[in-house]
Amino acid sequence: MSITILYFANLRETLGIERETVELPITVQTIGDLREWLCARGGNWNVLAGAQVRAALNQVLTMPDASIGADDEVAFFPPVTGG
Amino acid sequence: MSITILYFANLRETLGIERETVELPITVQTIGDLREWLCARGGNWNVLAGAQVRAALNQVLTMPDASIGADDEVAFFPPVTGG
Amino acid sequence: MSISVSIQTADFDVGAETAGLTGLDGVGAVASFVGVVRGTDVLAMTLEHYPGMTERALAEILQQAQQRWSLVAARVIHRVGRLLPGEHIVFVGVASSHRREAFEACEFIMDFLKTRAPFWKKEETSQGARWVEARQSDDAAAARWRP
Amino acid sequence: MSISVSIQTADFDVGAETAGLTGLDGVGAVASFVGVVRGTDVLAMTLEHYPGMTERALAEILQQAQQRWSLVAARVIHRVGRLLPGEHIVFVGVASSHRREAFEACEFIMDFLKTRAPFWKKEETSQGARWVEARQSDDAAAARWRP
Repeated sequence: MSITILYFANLRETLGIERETVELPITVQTIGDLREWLCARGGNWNVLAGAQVRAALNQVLTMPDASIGADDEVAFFPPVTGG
Repeated sequence: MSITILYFANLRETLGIERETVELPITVQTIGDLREWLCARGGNWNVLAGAQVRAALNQVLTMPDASIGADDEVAFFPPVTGG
Repeated sequence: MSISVSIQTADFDVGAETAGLTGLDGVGAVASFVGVVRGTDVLAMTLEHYPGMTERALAEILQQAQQRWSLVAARVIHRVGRLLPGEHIVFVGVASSHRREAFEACEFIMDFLKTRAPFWKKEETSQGARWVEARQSDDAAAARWRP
Repeated sequence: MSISVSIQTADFDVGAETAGLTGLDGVGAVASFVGVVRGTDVLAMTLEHYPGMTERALAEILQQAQQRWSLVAARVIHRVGRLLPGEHIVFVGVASSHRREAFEACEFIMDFLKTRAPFWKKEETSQGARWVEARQSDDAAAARWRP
């Protein structure tokens, strides 16, 4: 299935990408799986393994065990610092 | 000695006076004495005996045992309701 | 730390007052409060005060806030005279580096203004005029700040 | 209860925003907060956000405030893009009948905005640019509101 992934702030800068649409292998079922799969790209991608990295699923903060569905929007970002 | 007395809000309305300068008898030494002395005028003046009545001495909230001096400014008023 | 108190019949300009606080050096946070005449059953309200004592009491409240929190500036404006529903009564604005101090000091100032500053409200209603009674909840609010 | 959220690059008018709250029926109290770029060592600040999620997160925070307190209206404006020292970052305004609800809800909204709304700040300093780190004190502030 295909999903959209967004990257914000220092993650966006480190990875040099702000948005991509990817076709997931069948083994990637959860946010945690997705993170591991992206880290396996090597190079800077292990920045996503950081303990501080947050994830949102369809624009709501989510946890590693959340299941991903077709056409979902997933985002990775550091702790927020607005206000 | 001579002092100035001010009355505010419902006390001013009930007494029909907002300010007076009075010559105190020697027996009136404290705020409590003054209150009793004014109540003794009779008529509406016993409004000053109310438990809710507050007093200020020289523009600072005060207590019945505070001593009054020459040319002091004393005020009587109900609990405040600003803001 | 700059503190400022105004007692006036004229209205105040919330935008200009806030800009006077946000524009100061070192300010990251401005908390403010505006009190308004509520229209429910009230046709108008007249505010009386004790000139001299009012300014003194408010300055003392601001000085206490300044001792208790790290503030850049604090400003109080209180109107007196006859006010209609929807009109401004009071403005309290507090500027500081961080939001927590600004919020706490602003609420502290309002709680003490309500219980210590010599203002009295008389309401005009369809049943006639009446002096507003002090509320016990205001005394309780001020008592929360005891060290 | 009316709630309203704006994310914008343009500045906001504190006077007009406050007037939009004080003018509503039944309002006796408006508490508001303005956050400002502090100049200490910072030459400029760029705010990035997650369009879509930001509005959703802020609306949810306002709805939680509405469930917790009796409010007439609440408004949040957050700027994004590049801002200079002294410029406004955020406005939070809360209107209610009485001051306590307005103060508490305004501080609650700021505490959750700081820890839940997807904004990120990058500061430009004389030593170069750096992403601002989240502060533990903000997490602690939000945790105070647990029922």
